[in-house]
Amino acid sequence: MEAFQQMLSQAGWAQGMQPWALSGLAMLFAGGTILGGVAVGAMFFIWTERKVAGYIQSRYGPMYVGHFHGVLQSIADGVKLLLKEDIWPTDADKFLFRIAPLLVFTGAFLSFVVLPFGPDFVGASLDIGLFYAFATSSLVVMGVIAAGWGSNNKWSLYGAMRGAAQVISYEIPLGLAVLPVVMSVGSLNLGTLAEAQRGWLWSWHLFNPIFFVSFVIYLISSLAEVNRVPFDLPETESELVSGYHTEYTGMKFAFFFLGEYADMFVVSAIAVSVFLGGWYTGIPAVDAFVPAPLVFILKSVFLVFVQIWLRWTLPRLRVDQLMYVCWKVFIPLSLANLFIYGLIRSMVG
Amino acid sequence: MTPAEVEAGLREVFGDRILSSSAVEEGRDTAWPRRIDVAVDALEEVCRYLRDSQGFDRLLCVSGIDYEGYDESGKGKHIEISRYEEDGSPTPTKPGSGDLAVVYHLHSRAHGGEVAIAARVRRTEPKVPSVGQVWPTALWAERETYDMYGIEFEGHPDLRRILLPEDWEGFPLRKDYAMPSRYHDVPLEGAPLAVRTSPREVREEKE
Amino acid sequence: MILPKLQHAPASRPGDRARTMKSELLHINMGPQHPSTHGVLRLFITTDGEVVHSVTPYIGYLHRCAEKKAEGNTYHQYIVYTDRMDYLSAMNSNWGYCMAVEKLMEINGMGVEIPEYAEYVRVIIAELNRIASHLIAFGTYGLDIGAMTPFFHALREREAILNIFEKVCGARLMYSYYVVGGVKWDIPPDALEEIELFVKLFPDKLREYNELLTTNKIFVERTANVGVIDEDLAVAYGCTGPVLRGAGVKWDLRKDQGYSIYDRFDFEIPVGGGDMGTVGDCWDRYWVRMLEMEQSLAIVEQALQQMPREGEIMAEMPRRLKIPNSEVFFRSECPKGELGFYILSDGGDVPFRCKVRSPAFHNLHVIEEVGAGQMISDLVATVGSLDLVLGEIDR
Amino acid sequence: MAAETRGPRRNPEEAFNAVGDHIGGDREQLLSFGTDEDLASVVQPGSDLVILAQVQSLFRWAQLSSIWPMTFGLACCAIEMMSAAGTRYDLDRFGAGAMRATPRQSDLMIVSGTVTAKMATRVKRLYDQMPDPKWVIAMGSCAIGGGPYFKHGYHVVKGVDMMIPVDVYVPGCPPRPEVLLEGLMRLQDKIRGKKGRLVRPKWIDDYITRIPD
Repeated sequence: MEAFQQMLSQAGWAQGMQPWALSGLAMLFAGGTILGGVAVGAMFFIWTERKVAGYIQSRYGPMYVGHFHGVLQSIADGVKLLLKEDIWPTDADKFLFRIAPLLVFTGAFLSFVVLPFGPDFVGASLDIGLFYAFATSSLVVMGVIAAGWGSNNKWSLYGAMRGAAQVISYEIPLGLAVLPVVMSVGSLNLGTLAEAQRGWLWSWHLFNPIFFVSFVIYLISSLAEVNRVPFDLPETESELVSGYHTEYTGMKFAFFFLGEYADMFVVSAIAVSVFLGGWYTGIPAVDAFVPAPLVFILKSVFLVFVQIWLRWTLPRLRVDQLMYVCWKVFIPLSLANLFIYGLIRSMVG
Repeated sequence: MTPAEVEAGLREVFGDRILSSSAVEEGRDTAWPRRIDVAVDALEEVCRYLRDSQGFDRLLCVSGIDYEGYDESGKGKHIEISRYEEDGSPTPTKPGSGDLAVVYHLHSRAHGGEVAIAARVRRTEPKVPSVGQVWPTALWAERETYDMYGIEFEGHPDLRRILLPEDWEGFPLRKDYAMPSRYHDVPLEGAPLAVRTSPREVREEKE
Repeated sequence: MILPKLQHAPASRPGDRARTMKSELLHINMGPQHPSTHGVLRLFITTDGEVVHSVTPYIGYLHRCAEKKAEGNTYHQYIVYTDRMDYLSAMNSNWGYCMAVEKLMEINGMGVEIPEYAEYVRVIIAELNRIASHLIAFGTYGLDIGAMTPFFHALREREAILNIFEKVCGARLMYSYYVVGGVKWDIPPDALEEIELFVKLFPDKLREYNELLTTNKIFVERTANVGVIDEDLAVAYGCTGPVLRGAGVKWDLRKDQGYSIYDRFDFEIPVGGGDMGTVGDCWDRYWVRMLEMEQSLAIVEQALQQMPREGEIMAEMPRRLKIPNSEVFFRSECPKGELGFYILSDGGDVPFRCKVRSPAFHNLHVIEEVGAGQMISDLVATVGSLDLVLGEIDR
Repeated sequence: MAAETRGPRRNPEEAFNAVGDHIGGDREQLLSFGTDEDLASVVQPGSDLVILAQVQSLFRWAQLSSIWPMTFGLACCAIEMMSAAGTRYDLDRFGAGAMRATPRQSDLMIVSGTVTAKMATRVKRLYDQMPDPKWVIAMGSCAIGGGPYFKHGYHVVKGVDMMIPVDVYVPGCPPRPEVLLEGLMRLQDKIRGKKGRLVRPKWIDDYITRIPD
């Protein structure tokens, strides 16, 4: 946002404007850019998902829509979903039913504000950035619960209950996992966290043994956070038909879809800025002439690809096994990790 | 254990309640495996005896038979097996009079023997004791036989139709069954209700 | 990491929890349109949270009057309808019916001698179809557990088998290839070559499947110790095929009854041994299918070696088959279990009565017993491991 | 044009579909495309409204490019439907590979197999639950007209078009996956309103002209 404000203040036509108007305009610009980025990015991820799935399953995936490897497939899907009839079950809770997709999408969208795409490319460089991102991304589960309850469908209800239990549980290891890094850097600002990894490749947090354990816990927990296989229990297609969004049609369903993929990017981007060196390439000489956002986005896209890859390879866990992994494996492990790191720090200094 | 030994054993225990076994004439067995007809009231006891004493631990199949129109002389005259009823109700024009029968095919894992037990009942009073207590798998098989032939299995805990809808009329595998032309608002024969065509295609066809 | 064995919630009694909290069981219809019921099976389940209290299967949504059709079609014509019962292994169903009719002719002294060449063709094609059927079972089981990719890989290899079938008889799914007295067409030489190639390449693919799914930790955790059908239960409920063998019972009609020329081949009967959990759990049933594919492959390989280069494909048969009063009950080992045909003839050219003993019908019955007390996810896993084909259950 | 085809709706909130679920009446305007004649009456040559035609063709393109079928297998044909979605035939190339388990999110119902009396009401209900615009492919002889079970099939509905309107009939018992793909392309033609490029390559025309009368 600051970057926008700066750009605007230099632009000729905005010279005479009041500072509050200027900052409001910058806010609008930043919001619009992020919104557009989220939508386009999510569509791109949907297309990627179908192509990667096709590759893994020795198929082609979308080929004809848009003439080159189905590049316009997601746009066609989006326009089509926009045109679909809007149905809601007679006995549905209309308010919840309507607000649920918005909650899911908003939750994913809000987190984008703090993602540091580069030293200057950040919507809002909040000091509590990481905290904020976790907080907003758990708004998603509110949407899931609202959708499941509001649909008045038993399968949806199951999906919602599973989603609630799962996301609330996995928030804990997710938060605990990044704490050692936060302790080390001494900041919750995502930009600062990324900044701390400047330099050669081995200065990335990933290559610290303690932080590596954190990274693994974070990566797996984030899969549960965004309801991806092997933790896609809220929408298990083979058990709960489509889970919490069974009753959703058209655009409302599209919001769930976009929200899910945007969320995938958010958790990947947080992992990149906390563990994978943010916008740094790992070679100082290269950093000078490679645009920072490009590096950051490429790294995040790679992590998204990993999530897609896992989805098309792994089966899915059962509910109780999912809870077991969280409460009896990850939480003790991350606590121990945190404790050991604290111990080392206090001893070494 | 050969079927003949099984039969001999059965005759010893149940006497004349074993009605007949498949005829062995001029060295030719007309049934495979050997089929033993038993009196209806002895059926459950016979089955229990076969399971406990003869080791027939597996019930393979329960089949109903409608003997209406069965030609004992071996000519195999053609029977009209189904008709559509105009008013939609499956009432036969000429009710049949042949017997109904239930055949149980048993198998023993212990000695590998196979045998068929049959019970023949009147069409007017199709009641057979259930063997669901002997082999649990009979529960579904008997439900199917009831569904298709209307043979009532006494002592069956849950005798409902299994394949057809619960309110289906008639027993379709009886030889005098007439096919219904509709089931509630589902037409089972007739012309399509609606075919969706776009005006453009209609126009193309006209040209 | 070792995941816990599922502790089932104790069955709640109505008065039990009423004091503290008003709660009731949830009734849900699973199907007839549900992704994991493999067709149009409807399971009426009563649940307490995630735990299933009772399962009641409702079948008949695909009841296609096959037994009535038998009474209106000649012995030869009815072969077409046996295709459509177990549509995943139509060759085996064809064969079972043809052997039943041949047996019926035999006991009436009209026995036909199936040419040796035709017997080999029958065995090869039937075993290939068994592999094709098990491939679908493997793939859809992956889908039930949540892994999409194995399904597509299984379809890929299945297409290779369907290619062979297409060369042999021109059809992909409904073959009507077996006729009473032999087979309908000869195997073209290039199809034989393709079979040889398939036999050579398929073990690699099997290894790939095992890496992808069988030994996957999550898959094992989801299927081991789940849906245990032990020997007593399997026998009492008339289960056959991989369900019975998964329970540890060494019973296979190909060996124990020894029909056709199966005594000439050297093959094993795989049984469930509880490698990952209890004997008779979902994983055992699944694993038996995987092993059976190997055994089928071995049979095909041996048959290809022993097979005479050429020969008659069909015995002399009367065009209009009329069989005197007699009856037969003949079973054969199909991929799903023992497929039996009970045929009653009365001298005409149509069977007076033809009852089909479908293996999946009896295999499904056991779900009433096994399903209760499981979690919903486990119920899906158990239903999937039974490898149901609704066309055969409902006929 | 919407008002003519669908009848006036006083209160959009009070619109119901056949199974009694609410439908958003406001969106009906968007959905009712009408026919080319309707469009021609609106878009006069030289009119400023010509952009509408472009928008409409965009809508049609989107709809035909992303036909999501329902995971709905009835009988034997379902296996061929799975094969069509599978590795060799890959329905996903046409954008039609996203099989949805719930009718709410699907555009296309492939009636793949025999419809029985017991199932017919369910098929109808599923069709009613699908949101407009929706299409139906009757796959296989059984769905078209009872197929091999026509004669003694006391429990078989002789054609799914007795219950629901069918757009494309795909014959065969069962149809090969290629035929299903062809059916899908025919459906795309139908949505497009004219024969597409994929359906008839130029060499077919050349071939036809070379055939002597």
